[in-house]
Amino acid sequence: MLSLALHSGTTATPEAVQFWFLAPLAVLAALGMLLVKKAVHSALLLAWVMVSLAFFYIAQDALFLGIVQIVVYTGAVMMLFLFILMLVGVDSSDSLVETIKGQRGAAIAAALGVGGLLTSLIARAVQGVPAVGLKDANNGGNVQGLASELFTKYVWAFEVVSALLITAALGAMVLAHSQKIKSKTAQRDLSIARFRKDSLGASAGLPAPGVFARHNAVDVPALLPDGSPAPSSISATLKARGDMLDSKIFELEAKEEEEN
Amino acid sequence: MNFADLLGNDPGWLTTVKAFLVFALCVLLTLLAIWSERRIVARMQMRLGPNRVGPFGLVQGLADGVKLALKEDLIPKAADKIVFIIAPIISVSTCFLSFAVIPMTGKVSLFGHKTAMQLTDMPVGVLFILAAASVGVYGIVLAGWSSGSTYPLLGGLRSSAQVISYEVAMGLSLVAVFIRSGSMSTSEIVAQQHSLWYAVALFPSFVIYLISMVGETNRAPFDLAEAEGELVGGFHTEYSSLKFALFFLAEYVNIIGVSALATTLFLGGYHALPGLTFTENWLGGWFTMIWFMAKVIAFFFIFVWLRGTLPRLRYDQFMKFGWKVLIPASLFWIMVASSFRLMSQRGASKSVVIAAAIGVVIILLAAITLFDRSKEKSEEREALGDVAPPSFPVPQIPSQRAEQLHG
Amino acid sequence: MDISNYLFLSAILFTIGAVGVVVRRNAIVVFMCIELMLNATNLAFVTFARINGNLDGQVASFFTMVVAACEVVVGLAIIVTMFRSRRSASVDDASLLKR
Amino acid sequence: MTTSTHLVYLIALPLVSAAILLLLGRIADKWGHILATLVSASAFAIGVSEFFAMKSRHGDARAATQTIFSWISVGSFKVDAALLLDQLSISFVLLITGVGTLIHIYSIAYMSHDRDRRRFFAYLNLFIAAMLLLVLGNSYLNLYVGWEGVGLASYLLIGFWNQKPAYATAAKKAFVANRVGDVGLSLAIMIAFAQFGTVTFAGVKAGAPHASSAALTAIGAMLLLAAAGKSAQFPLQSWLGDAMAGPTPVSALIHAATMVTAGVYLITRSNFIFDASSTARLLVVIVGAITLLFGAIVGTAKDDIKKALAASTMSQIGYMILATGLGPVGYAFAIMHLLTHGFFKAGMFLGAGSVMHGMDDEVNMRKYGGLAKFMPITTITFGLGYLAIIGVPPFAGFYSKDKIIETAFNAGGTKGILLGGAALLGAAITAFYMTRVVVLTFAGSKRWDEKAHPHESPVLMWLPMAILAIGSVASGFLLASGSAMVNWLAPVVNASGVEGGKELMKPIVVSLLALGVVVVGVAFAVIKYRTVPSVAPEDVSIFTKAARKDLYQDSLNEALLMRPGQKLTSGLVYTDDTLVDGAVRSVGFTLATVSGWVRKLQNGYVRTYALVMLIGLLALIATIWMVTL
Repeated sequence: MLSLALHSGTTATPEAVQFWFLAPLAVLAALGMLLVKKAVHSALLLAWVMVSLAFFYIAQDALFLGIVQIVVYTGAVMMLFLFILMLVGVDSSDSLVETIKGQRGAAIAAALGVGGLLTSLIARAVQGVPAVGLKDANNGGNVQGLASELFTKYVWAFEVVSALLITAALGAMVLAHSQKIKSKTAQRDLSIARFRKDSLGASAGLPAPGVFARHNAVDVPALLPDGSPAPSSISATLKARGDMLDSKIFELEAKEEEEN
Repeated sequence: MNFADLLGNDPGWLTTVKAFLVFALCVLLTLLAIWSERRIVARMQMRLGPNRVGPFGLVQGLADGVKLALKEDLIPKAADKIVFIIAPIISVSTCFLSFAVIPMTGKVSLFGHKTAMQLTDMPVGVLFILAAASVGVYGIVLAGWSSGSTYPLLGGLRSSAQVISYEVAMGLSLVAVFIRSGSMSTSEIVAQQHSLWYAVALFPSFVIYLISMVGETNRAPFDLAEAEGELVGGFHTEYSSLKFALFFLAEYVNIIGVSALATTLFLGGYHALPGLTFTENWLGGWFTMIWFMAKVIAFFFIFVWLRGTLPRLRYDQFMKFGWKVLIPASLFWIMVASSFRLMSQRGASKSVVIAAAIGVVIILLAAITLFDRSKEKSEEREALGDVAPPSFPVPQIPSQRAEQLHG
Repeated sequence: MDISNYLFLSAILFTIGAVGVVVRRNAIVVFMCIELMLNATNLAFVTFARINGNLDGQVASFFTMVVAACEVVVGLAIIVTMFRSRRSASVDDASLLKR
Repeated sequence: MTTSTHLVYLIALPLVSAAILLLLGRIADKWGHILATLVSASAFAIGVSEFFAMKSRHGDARAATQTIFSWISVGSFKVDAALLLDQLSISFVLLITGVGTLIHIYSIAYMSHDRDRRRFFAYLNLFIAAMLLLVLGNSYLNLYVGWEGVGLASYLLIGFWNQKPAYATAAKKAFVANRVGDVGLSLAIMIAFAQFGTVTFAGVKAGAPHASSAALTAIGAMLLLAAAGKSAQFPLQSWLGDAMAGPTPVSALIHAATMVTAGVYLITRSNFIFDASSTARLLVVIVGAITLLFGAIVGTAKDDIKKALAASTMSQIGYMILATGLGPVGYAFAIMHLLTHGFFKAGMFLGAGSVMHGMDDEVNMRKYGGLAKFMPITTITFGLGYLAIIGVPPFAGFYSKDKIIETAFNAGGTKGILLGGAALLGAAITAFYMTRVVVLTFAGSKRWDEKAHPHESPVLMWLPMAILAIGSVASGFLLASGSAMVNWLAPVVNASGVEGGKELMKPIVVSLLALGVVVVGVAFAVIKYRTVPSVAPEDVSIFTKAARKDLYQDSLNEALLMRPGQKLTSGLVYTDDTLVDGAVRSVGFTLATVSGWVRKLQNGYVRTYALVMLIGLLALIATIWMVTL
């Protein structure tokens, strides 16, 4: 049944169902990738397209490639994209307003031209051409078949590609590497530095907020032994937000009286 | 008749039934796992653990689940809503996928059909599991990002970096298995282990896999993604209610999943312990499932044991360990394993193989010794040269005093 | 269903990717669009393999994946470096050569 | 032909010495002049020993050669750096090293107050080396190297005091004038190579009898041009007067005794060419005759003692050139006159230097007068040289010049009478202007400033002068007695033993005639210069004015060569600016304009480039689409 269908260049029904279900979704996802503002959303939509393609591969007797597609593209490449997106913090929305005059119109026109011509070329070239199918080629197993191709006919390319991979890994390391002039200060170094300061006052660390104060809240400064508040005990984040109260009102009354 | 053909003949309804069974098993195991983890850890800490709800507190997990599901579902204002919702779904749906290719029994009959307790058999089954795991990471990363909060983002980043790194080591540890068995199909690998488990034959692979599976599932001592002291709860800090429950479920299903894979690849899967092979025919072959479950549970116990015993690693140490120890060791082992495989394929005599093995071990030991010695030396040099005189008199640091006293 | 539908899908995805490269400004998105184009060609390769009845197309597709992985690694490293120095991932900001 | 192994030291010694002096710099200041003088003296010693060695050999064995290394080997063109010492060369070697050494000694005292004395001696040594290479080279190409070397040394020495712009200009003038001659020499070498396939003297000599007369004439003319340049002959003579800018020893050595005679050497050396081409010979005698009169006339009007002597040098070399043009018999007389002239002219230059030394570098003869009392030795040595040059027997000039006049008369027909007449007239004028120099300088009343304190020069200066004076007395008789010089040189210049032409007059008649005109010249000068104004009178005849201006030679050069040259140059520059550069610039401008348009496409946005790529892809696919239609 399958081979008969293949011979006339068409496919069996389940595959057609899968195709007509996934293909429009894939195209929509691709378009969405183009149009959404957030890069992370783009990445997700692209991941979806890639998973769809993996299904298409599996449907087309390329089981190994299908799985590799998921592992390599979805799992590694797209994850790397997400990772970088988050690492560099470009998670805010992009502006989609075009700044180069005529760029968008020309792009769409050119793309329509390319797409149209490609489609018509394919239609002329392939449509109705009987497909051979991979039944014979995959006879000993798809993985085994690919392996024997890779390690016989394409062994040179394979080796070259392996060299390329190593080079790329090295290149990425070199590019992303930033030379440290001195070694990173570890906890130990910080501790030593604290004790070697001129004053041993800070050697015990900063006081926690609220210590010995009348309020046990994070925005209330700690009181020093002489009763005066220590603004340094409050988190810098709170200070930056402006959520800190004026330190003076937390001074002990006894001190105020003394002064009076 | 191999498994692929056997399963290929399953009618559609049988596959559906099996899928349901696998799903149910996973959920059930999760509930049991939560209960047993709490009980075991409690024992280790001289406590009792949950013992009120049901006999021995067995229903505690279910009760907690119901409570979680009924809690208020919060979505933070800064969150990216769609992704926030999708993330746990991705997480939980991918974690079940790996069970599709795990063979849990030998040939059995189910509703009058000759089949096996395995959903489907693929020539690239193990890779399929890896693929599922790699998609599963999305759940964590997206959860971390979409929360719109710093701690979850950091947790998500850590977690994804960790999972990807350890996936490499894991994948490499599997390569030796592929080379030895000549297949990537789970059922085929299990079948190949009828005489000798790969845990023995490929011991280094087994060790590497054991370590990396803990890293892969973000469990103690590698649970840096949710290190409470640093990141509150990690990627799921902002999650609550059912969505949190889904992550919870996914984590435990993942643990069971990697345990099942370890069982399949290294402990002979559903095969009985050596010497007890006759048990494989009991209950019309269903007894093999008991062997399988026993092994999975044993692995799970190891997880709990580790959690109860080991302190958490520092993140940089952890990554260093993954990239600088596990991966090179795996690569070296793959080379050795494939050499042996080639030798056996070319018909080398046993004595030659053993001699080669001893040679490799000796070279390895020598390399380790030399490396250690040079490391010690350089450390000594650093320790001696690195002390700058303080600007004011301070009490001597104990190690320095010891040095002065001794030499 | 005709097998050439896969090819049409491939052509469409390729075109969308090309438009993305030209239209989007975020370097990472541009990169993703390039990946989409590569994936589209991979689909075509796989389909051709099926039509011709041999595995050469799949091998080509395999190589594409490897090379794409290399490209992504280096490209992202470049983007990170760029971002480090000028706090922006927009490809339009990297237009100093015109001066 | 004898093979020698030590000819090279003749050249190497002074060359190395020059290198040492130049490279060591100020370190050598203290002893540089002594080293240079010793080196020069040792070169002279080698020359003398070579001379006696040569005398002890006979026949063809007298000439010695040494191949130093293989210099050029390109296809059939092979040149060895080789030396040839024959009877002609040894005469020059002795003159160069002998006179050179004397002048070195003289210079030690003369230049003792100069800061750059070491450099001066280095240049002198360089000159000696180059001049020796010139006369020792066995091929035209080797000669050419020496030729250029002496040109360089001459340039450096004329411009030795180049802090004065006029001196630097004089050096440049000499260099440029020499360059014109050098072009002639290089052309001659090229023609010779094209014609004979070799540039060695022996090779060319062997080929000359079979060559076409046109080629020989061309080579001869070109060689004559070279000789005219180097020897300050008409029409390239203008540089010599200005060359007196150099220190006086330089004038004595280079611009009187040796370098300027290189032209004579060249023609003599190339006797086989000139023997075979009567046209070339005719050109030579014309140039010689014109120059001997020209120099003599100019000499009558010069008030600068050195320039007067320079004009005299020009005139005397004119005699030599005239002699070389007279065929095989003339060469020996030319060389003989060259040698005697080397003695007496060098002596007179040194005398002039001595006078200048005593008169605070005053060169204007009108400011001298009556110096005989203050400088007796200089007066005597100068006087002996004077007697030699005007040709009073038995002084040297009488023997050499008399023979030339005689040979000129014997050239035959109208040509002989014209040439002889010119030579005789030249002798009369020579007597006139030389007497003028002597009278103005040493006789008469004092015309110098009160500040001047004329005094005799130190021994290091007058000793060379004395030796040269002895030479100017004795050399003529020694060289002429028993036709010693003629016989000595015969193997080189007159191997076939050609006799002189039919005698027009008896030799004794010619001698008496010459003596007669000399007496007339001397008498005329003595009468005319009994009283001399210390400032040159302005209301003089047109001839005097012309003579003072070198017979308008410079103006002529300017009008005929410089102005048209400048016009041509400016025209060429204009053409280059407008046509060539215009074309280039317009190409550049067009490109720049087009680039300006195209540049707009390069907006720096990578997305635009990607768009262009996309459009390119579109074009590609469209092409495929249409092709497969």
